[in-house]
Amino acid sequence: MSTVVDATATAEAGAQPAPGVLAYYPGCSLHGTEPEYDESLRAVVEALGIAIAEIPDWNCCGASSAHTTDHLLGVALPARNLALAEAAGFDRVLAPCAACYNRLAAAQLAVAEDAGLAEQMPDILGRPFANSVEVLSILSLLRDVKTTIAERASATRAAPNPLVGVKLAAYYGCLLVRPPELSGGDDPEQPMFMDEVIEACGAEAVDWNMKVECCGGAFSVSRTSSVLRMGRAIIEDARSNGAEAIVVACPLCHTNLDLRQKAMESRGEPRIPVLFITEVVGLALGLPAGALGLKRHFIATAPLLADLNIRAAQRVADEKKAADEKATKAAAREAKAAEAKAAAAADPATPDAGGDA
Amino acid sequence: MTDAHTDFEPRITAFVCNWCTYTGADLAGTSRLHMASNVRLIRLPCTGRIDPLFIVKAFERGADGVIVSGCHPADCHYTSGNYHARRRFAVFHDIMEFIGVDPRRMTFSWVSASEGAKWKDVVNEAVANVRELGPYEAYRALAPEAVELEPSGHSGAEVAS
Amino acid sequence: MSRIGVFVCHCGENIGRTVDCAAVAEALKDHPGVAVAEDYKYMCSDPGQALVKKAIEENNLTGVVIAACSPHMHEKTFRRAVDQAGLNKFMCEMANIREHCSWIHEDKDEATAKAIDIARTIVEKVKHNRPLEVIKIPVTKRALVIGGGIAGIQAALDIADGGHEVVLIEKSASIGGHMSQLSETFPTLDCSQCILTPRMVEAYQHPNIKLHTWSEVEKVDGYIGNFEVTIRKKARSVDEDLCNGCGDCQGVCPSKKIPSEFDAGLSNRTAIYVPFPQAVPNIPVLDRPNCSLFKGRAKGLKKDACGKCKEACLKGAIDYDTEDTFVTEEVGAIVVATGFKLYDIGRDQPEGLTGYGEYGYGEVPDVIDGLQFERLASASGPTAGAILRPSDGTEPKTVVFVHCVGSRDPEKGMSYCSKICCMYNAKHAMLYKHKVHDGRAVAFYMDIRAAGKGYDEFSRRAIEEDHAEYIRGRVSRIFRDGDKVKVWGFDTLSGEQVVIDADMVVLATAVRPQDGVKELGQKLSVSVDADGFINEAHPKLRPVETNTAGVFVAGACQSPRDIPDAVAMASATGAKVLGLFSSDELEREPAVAIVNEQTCIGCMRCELVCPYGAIEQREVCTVDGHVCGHTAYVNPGVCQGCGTCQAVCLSKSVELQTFTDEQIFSEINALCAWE
Amino acid sequence: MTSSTLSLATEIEAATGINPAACYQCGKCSAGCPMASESDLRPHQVMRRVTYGSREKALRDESIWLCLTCETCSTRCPNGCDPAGVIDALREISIESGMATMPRAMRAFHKTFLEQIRANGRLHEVGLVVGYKLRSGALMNDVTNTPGLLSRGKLGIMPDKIKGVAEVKRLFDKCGVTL
Amino acid sequence: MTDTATAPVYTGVDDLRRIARELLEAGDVRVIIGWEAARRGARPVFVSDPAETDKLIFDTRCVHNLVTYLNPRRDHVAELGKIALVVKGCDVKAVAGLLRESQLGRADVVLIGVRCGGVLEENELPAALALTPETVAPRCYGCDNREPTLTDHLVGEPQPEPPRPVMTIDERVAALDGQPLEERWAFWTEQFGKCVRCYACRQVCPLCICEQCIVEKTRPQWIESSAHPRGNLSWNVTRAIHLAGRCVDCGECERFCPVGIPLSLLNRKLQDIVRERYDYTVSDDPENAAPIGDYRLDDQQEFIK
Repeated sequence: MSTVVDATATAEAGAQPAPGVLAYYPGCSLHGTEPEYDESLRAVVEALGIAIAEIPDWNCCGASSAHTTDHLLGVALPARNLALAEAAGFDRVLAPCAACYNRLAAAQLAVAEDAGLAEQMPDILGRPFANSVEVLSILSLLRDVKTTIAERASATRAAPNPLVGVKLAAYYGCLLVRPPELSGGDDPEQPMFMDEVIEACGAEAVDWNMKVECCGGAFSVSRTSSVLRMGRAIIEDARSNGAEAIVVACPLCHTNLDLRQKAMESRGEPRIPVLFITEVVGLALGLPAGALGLKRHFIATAPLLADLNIRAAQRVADEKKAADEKATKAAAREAKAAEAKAAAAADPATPDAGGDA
Repeated sequence: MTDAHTDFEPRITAFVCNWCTYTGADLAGTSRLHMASNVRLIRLPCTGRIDPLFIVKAFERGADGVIVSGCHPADCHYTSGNYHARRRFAVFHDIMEFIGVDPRRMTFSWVSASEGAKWKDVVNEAVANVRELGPYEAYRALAPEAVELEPSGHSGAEVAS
Repeated sequence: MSRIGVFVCHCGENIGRTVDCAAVAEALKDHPGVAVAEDYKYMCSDPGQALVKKAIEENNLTGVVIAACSPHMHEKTFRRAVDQAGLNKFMCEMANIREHCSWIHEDKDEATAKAIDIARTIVEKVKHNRPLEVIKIPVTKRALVIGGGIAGIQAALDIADGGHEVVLIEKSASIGGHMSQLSETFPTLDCSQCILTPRMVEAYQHPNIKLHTWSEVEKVDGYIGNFEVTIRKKARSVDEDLCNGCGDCQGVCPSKKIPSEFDAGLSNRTAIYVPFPQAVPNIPVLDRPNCSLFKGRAKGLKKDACGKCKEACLKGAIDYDTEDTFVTEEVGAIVVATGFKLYDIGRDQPEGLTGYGEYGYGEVPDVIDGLQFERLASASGPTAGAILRPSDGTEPKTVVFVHCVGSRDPEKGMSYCSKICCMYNAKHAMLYKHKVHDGRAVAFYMDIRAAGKGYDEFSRRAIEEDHAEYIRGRVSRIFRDGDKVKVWGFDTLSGEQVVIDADMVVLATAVRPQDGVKELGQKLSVSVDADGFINEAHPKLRPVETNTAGVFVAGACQSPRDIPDAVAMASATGAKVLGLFSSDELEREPAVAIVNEQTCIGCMRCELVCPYGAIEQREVCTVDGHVCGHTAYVNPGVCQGCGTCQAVCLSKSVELQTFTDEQIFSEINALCAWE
Repeated sequence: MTSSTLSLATEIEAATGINPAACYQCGKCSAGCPMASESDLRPHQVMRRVTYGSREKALRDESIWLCLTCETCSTRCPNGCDPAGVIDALREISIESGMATMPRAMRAFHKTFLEQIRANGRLHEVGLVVGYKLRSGALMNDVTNTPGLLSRGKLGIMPDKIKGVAEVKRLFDKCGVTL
Repeated sequence: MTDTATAPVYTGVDDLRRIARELLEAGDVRVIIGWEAARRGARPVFVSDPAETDKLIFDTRCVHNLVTYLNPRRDHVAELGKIALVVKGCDVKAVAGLLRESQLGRADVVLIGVRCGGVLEENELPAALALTPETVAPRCYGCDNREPTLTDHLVGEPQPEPPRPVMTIDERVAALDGQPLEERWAFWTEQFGKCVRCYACRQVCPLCICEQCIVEKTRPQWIESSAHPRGNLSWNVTRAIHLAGRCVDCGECERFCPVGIPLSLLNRKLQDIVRERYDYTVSDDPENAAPIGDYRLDDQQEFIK
């Protein structure tokens, strides 16, 4: 339905975006510590033909610092971005960073539920604000197009889909499922919407226990010790349930599990790569690893990718072998059948010709 | 407006159900809760029995205000009488307001058998509201002649017994 | 012209203090239609009543107004007196000048003026009172008991022993209910079946009890004393008279993998089955949806896929072609005892509940509910009483019992306390410790609610003697961790987080009303509360009656109940029913509505609003008998006198006898006599 | 004392619509709290403090600053109490009433974080880390990581400043947040 | 505006006549009740002779709601034998009303529906059939039943929304609502003051079905029968309330009112009330239960203390 526009374009205020174009709110982390998320996301939406355009002059959502210190500020900062998107004529904002999504959606909810707040806002923001924009998480966006992803992932192509059969642990953390109103209608205790996308990519989403446990989020810098403790539990559970990589949709989770994983090592086990869901989808769609920022990770993704490619190649070979055998068998059967037919025709008294001799 | 009517004693007719509000009013009595003496009760089995005509008639006969009160939702002695009443009252309340009857002259309330104190408040509040609004001259002015304040014996023929 | 007597009571000082009673009487003397008006110190005293009677006779009064206390206080008293004096008692009304006047005002003039108004208003009303006769209704002295659990059995036995016929119907194949599934019972730890089975048999063999199992209520018509109940006897495929309960059919049935309801899914049964060995009656039913023969028929196979049980049955009792049949029973009273079910811990929550994702939706095989533990602990259970965990049949060394799953949880479950869990959890912990001496029993609780004879001692025993570890705190998460079940809890008393690697977890899930109670309630026009439990008529004073006269309620269908409560309630309903049957006729106040067939046009708005289904359409015939229209008809036996019909009648063609339009109209008019 | 604690509960109810009195101390929140093992006041105990006990104790307690607002407690609370919301409210009140005892590291973090936003409209990690280190004194933390971050293009050297900085500053003032 | 406007083409009159003829010839019905052209405008006509079915017309003059002839009070009509009735979308709602209140069996009547895109306010205008903001019946604006479902036959082409009248009923109601209480009171008491108690509103209403109207009831006499402001108010309010959730907005009461009381404003207000409070709009589906006589546990009760 929507046309591909220059995904890097920044919508100018006032200029009406083409219908279906999503406002894009990258948030600071995607501009800073987690550029691979931004890269892979842009690559993926472009490949999927989803048009996005960055909100003009967006500001930081305030993350946890704002709302832990001042409720109003925690609403106002995200609200400004919603107001900007509104002014630029968007009706939906895509916020890939789980923290940003959570703050934007929470602000949207708070203003919708509190008339008083709604009244204050325009004054605080110094601009009109009708709270008319819907906030989308990357997961609900991808879930909506999962059939497309599945088709593209299973399509035969030169380089086979490396993800088939790989065991991935979908890690939601807090911000995508809590408070439950923000969990996109999915079960906040046992969410499946990331698993669904992973399955659509041809990979296998493992059943594990730490899906929605907290990784320590905002304490990454200020209380690293806690983050290590929590991260370790998550990594260990993923590993013990056979996951080959953990998939996240949150830069904070990524920082904590990727950058800090080394520090968590207790028994020097093999490290487990932490991929963004967009990187996974990108691979499934056959986008080059380079375009997905896979090189930027602290836990190297190269070994896993190499392994996957080998497995994929092997798989293709096996399938071909199986197919050939099948074909030969079928041919043989047909020949046999033909013979039998001929025989039957020659001798009408054979029972299977129906006559009761 | 307000002080102009401090000397005026409103006449308020209350239509109450037997099981909750009438009993609640009894409780107000047994608890000796003093309240304004401007309200006269008409006991009915259930708010479900109350026809908007009662209220119209009360105004016709010179009431300055009315109170309609019964069991809280879900408490109805007859399980659903008050639910049906609630709809009729809502429609009546809105249409009367539309033709210019001040809704403050019509008090609707749920008063349970245990809410003697609430009944007292409902009564005093209704009296205060109507006192502030003043006598319902506007309605009385509709009468063919000034409302006669004598008991009207001829209210339909009597049943010979 | 009416001749009304007005009698003003001083009620000692109660009225006299603030109301000038003499003045009231004086004022009423000249009121049109008043023949005599007197005041007296204590109108309700014998001399007071005598005074009223005398006045009636001397002035041959047509109506009486007692200006005194609330009708709720003395209406009966004075109506009796009036009746004795030969005047129809419904010609007497109370003018409430005490609760509604003398007690709530201080200024004597004000109060007196108001008292006069009140008296006048009631006089105007009485002018329009009509002499009425009490309604007499014949009583059919048979009772219907719905539900064959312990409550139903008890009620049925009590009524039957009282000498009246009882029809006992049970939805499932056998009576016994949940109690038959229990292992031992608190607080005495006596074997459930040992005390229940004899009662089941007694009920089955009682000459006054007619038992319909595998049956449900289809339709209920009529009213107190005169119900007509249609019962659906579901096709059993087994002739109850021919069958001798030998069980050969079960032996040969090829479909053996059907989860047993009796064993709460912990064992399997055959398609044709007797739910449990002690079942009453010991006659199997054929579970058609699970029978290969009927599955075949459903698929439209020409030839029957099976027929083994029929071949095996020497009595020829099995017939695959039986249909549901309907029997009608005339009864005078109905006891509802449909019992409870447990909150389903599974992911599918048909009733829009969320279930417990944090507890793995019971999809972890070794997370079970209380009823399943009962079966594990029961000698007649799938493990013959050995505590073995479902996943691998090993003996769990650590068992966690979680209280309040779905109870006291407005967010995900029920806001109410399920009442029995604290006790049966203590029991479970004990039973487990008695069987697995080296085992560890951990219970997570919020509060221990053990009110009842010997109850607290019992739960203390679990802690002090059997050393169950009680931890005060709700569990946050339960998940599978290898072959263990991880339980994350918190001990709010020591303030420590608690993580337990359990082998098995038992969730005490909430007690909920049995399926279909709402529908049954509608058939009986009995209301259910927000949680689906049947509403009693009054929470304190009429705990086993319902708002529909003649329908009573016993056991866990009214709210969570343990066995002693359920039995006590059942016996209470028994007493109520026997009381109802003690006379041949019921007397009712004539507070009923009557339709004026001259003006009724049969729009049936009244039928829509009648809370009791007392109104039906009746055809009107011409003299030569052909139908020329229809009107509404109010069944005086069912009508309870709310008058809602009259308020919605556009042409005022239905009239409530005790609160007629004319009475109310006159009251409204009279109120205009204020100074 | 009682009156003041009462007012704390009511203050919170007024501000957030959450009624702390609805907490029946079941402890499910604390059972699932990822920080419970590190903080001396767990969610259910915070709820208790709010409804009963010293207002000052409640506001001065460091634990309220150890909440990650992961909202596990609020999601699982059987009685809809929303401990996370209450803790948020507590933090705000404690700052207003000058009783905040946020650990140095954390204050430093939040302060720097918000200053960054106020100054640039966006967060600038380098700025954040530098400013944070100066405040917290945790000068050596993450030093090992910094080169890695740079080499992976994860730390822009120049702050990323938006046009509407003035707007954002005004917004801070309007919210009465002074740093 | 007026002169440029052209009359909507209400095709299907031929079908109408054919169906009518066939029904009569087949003896399925004894009489067809429809409209015929009159010297001024149109008027109801009873056709029992197949030959006369060509009299039948349908155009913007056909304002009458013929369902009033099914009103049980008019048993003389019923005596004619089985009836086929020509109905517009609004009229057919009234049939649904009669079915709902079991005043009629669906089999007792044949309904020939005509697709209507609005009629004239006054059917006595000089010939011009054109619908203009000045001439269209305001109630037709926003009609939600231009495709009746209850009918046995439906003739004519689908019709567009009629032109927006100079002032819609909703606008007039809103205007009144905007005024202070005293002025509303003054307005209505003046209007009701004009009432001469001829009860034409009742006689013509297809849903005033009572054999004995409340106003004729004397024991007690709730509503004073003589024409003075007090009784008039009671009467008009009661009439309106009795139609709450039942009125189909066919406008006949107001059209027939000899003194021009704007009854449609009362009726519309009541429609608004039941829609806003109970999300109910009267339709031509007999199954759709009326709001009075029904309830929800969570009905609004903001006006109750």
